[in-house]
Amino acid sequence: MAGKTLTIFLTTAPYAGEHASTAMRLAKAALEAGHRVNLFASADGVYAFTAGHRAKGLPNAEAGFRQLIDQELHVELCGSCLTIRGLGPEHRLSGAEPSSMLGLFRLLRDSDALITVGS
Amino acid sequence: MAGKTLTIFLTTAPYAGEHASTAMRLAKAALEAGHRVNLFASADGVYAFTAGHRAKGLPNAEAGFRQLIDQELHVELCGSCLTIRGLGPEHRLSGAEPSSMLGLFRLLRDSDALITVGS
Amino acid sequence: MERLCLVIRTAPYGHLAAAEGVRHLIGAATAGMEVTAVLVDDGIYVAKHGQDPGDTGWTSLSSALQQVLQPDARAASRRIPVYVHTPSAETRGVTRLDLTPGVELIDDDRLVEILAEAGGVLIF
Amino acid sequence: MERLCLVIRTAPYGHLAAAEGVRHLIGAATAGMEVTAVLVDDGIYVAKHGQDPGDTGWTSLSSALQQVLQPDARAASRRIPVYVHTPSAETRGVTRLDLTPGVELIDDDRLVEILAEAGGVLIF
Amino acid sequence: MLQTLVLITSPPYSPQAQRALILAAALRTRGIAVGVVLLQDAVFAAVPPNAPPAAATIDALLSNAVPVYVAEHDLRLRGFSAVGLPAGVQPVDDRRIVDLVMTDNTRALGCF
Amino acid sequence: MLQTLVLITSPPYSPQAQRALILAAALRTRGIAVGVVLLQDAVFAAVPPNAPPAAATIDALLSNAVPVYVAEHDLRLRGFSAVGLPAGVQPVDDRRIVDLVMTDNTRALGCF
Repeated sequence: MAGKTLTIFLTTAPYAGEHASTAMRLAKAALEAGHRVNLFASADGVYAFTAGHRAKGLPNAEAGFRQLIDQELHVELCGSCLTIRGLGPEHRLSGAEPSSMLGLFRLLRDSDALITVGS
Repeated sequence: MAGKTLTIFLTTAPYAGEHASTAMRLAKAALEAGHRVNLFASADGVYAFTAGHRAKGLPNAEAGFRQLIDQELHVELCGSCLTIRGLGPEHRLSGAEPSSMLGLFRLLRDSDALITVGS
Repeated sequence: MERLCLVIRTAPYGHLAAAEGVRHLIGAATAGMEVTAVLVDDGIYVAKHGQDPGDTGWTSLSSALQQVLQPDARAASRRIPVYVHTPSAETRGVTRLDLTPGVELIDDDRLVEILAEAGGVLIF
Repeated sequence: MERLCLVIRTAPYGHLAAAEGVRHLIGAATAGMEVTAVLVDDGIYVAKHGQDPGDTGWTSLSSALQQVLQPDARAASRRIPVYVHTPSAETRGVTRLDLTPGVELIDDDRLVEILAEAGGVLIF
Repeated sequence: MLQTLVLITSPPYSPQAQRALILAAALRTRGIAVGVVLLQDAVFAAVPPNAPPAAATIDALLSNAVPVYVAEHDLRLRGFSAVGLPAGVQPVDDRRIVDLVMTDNTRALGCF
Repeated sequence: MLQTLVLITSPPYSPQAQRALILAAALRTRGIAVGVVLLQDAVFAAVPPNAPPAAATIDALLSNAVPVYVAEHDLRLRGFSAVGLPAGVQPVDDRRIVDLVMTDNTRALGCF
C-alpha cells in the first residue's frame, strides 16, 4: 500500500478553524507511511503559506507546513488566489510555489487519492 | 436618528464569502445616513485590511474599505490577530490601525448599535 | 485519477465555495478534463437563472455556468454535464423553470450512481 | 452600551468562533466589563470538561473558561456568569456532570430573558 | 420599550438561522417587539414556496405581526425578485436596514 | 470492487454532515462497499447518547455493517474518550485514516 500518491485540496484559512491542522496531520501521517503527498491550496487556503505567523492557542500552520515541506510534502498554491489576496512573493513560505488550475489537474491525474479539506 | 454610532464587528476573511461585502454596504449606508461608524476587525477579518488585493469576480475589499476610510469609517484591527497571521505594518492598509480588545470595548461603550458580521 | 466530479453543496455568494466550484468546473472543461458537476442541497441555487450582480462586483454564477453548459463554438471547452439534485431543488421550491437551461435534473438514485462512478471528487 | 452578552453557537475547534468567544469573554472579564456568555446549540460543547489538547498546540477551551468561572483571587477578573442552554445540551446527550463546574444551566425562557436584557450582543 | 432586531445571514437550513428564527419567535411570545432582517443566504428563507422549518417559522412570525425584512440586493444577486415575496415580507435597501438598526430603543441581535 | 470512504468534518446538525451520512447510507443500499470517517466536529455524531438525525443514521449504518471510524485525536480534544463509543464505532489515529484512504480500490468522498 506504500508508495502511492495522496493529494489534499485545502480551501480554508489556517486560523479559521481546524482544517489546516487536519491537513497537516493527514499529510504527516501519509508521508510517514511512505506515500507521496501533494497539497494544493486554493481560495483562503493560500493564507497558510505566508511567513511570520506567531500562532497562540492553536497549531502554527507556517511552522507545521514548513516542517512538512522539509519532509517532502509537495505544495502548490492557486496563483490567482494569491493575486486576489495581494500575496506577493515576499509574503510566501519558501517551498510553496504559485501554480494554476492546470497544475492542480496535473497533480490529480497522477494521484491515487484526493481529499478536500475545507469549505 | 442621525448622528448615532454604529460598530461593526467583522470576523471573517474578505474573500471567504459575502460578509466583508455586507460590512462594506452597511458601513457605507450608515455613513451616508450621517452616523459615525466603527469597524473592528477580528480573527480572519483582519485579512481585509491588507494591501495589494486584485479581486476578480467579487467585490474588492481593499478598495471598498479604502474608500470608506476616506469617508471617515473608523477602523481598528485586533492586534494579536494580526500577529498570529504574520501581518506586519508593511502589509497593512493605511488608516486601519492595530488595536486591542480594550480598544474594542472602548468603542462598544460609546456605541448605540453593534452588529457582528461573520462567523 | 482521470474522471473528476465536483460536488457543490453551498449556496452562491454567502460562501465562496460555490463560486470556487464553478471556477474549477470551467477550468476543468477548458483543460479538456473528463469532469461533471453535481449541485446538491443549497448548491442547487448556483443554477438559479437570472442572478443579477448589477454593479456589485460579483460575477453571476448562473451566467458563469452557461460557459460550460453552452460553450462558444470557437472555444476549446466542451459541453460538460451539470447535474441538479431534484429533491434538493423541490425542497427549496425551485423548479426546472427556475434553472439555467442545460442543467440535468437527477433523482437520489442517479446522484448516488454519479458519485459512485467518479474517480476523484472535489467538495465545494 | 455597557452590558455585553457573548453568544457562542459554534462547537470548539472546528470553527475558530468558539475560541474567539472565550477569548473575548476572558478579555471582557479582565477589563471589568459587565459581561455574560450564553452557550447555545453546538456552543454548549465549549463547556464540556476534560478537553485534552495534548501536544497539538490547541488551548483547551474548557480550561480557558475556568479563568472566568473560578478566577484566581489575585487576578483582577471577577466571576462572570456563563450560561449553558439546557435544551441544546440535552439534545446532544450532554448532562450537568459533563460540564465544567460553575456554568449555569438555563431553559428557553431564561435564554430569551438574558438576550432581551443584553445591551450589546457579540455573536460567535 | 426596547425593540429587538434579529439579523440573519446564514442559510435557512443551517442551525444558526434556525436558532435565530426560534429566538425571534420566543422574544415575540414574551411580548417583546421584534423585527427580523434577512441578509445574504438567509434571504432564501423568504423565497416561496420554501420548505420547513425556516419558512414555517417565518409564516408564524408574520402572523404574529413580526415584520420580516429582506435585503433586496441579496435577493436580486441570487436571481430572485421582490415581486414574489410572501405578503408581509418587506424588501429593503441598505439604507433602510441601517435606519432599522439605528432606530431609538432598538437593539440589534446578530448577525446569526 | 471499488469501496467508497465518506469523510466528514462538519458538525452533525449541519446540512453538510447530514448529506454525507445520507449518501453513505444510499451507497450501501446500492450494494457499494462504504466506510465512514468522522473528523473534527463530525466526531460529535458518534458520541452517545446523541440525538437524531445524525445518530440515527449512524446507527443505521452500523447495523448495515458499514464501518464507522472516529478520529480519536479530535474526540480527545473535545473532552470525549473512545471508551464510551457505541459498539461498532472504531477510534482511529491519523495513520489508520491514511491507511483507509490509501487502500487499493478505495475512493475518498469528502471531506463533507
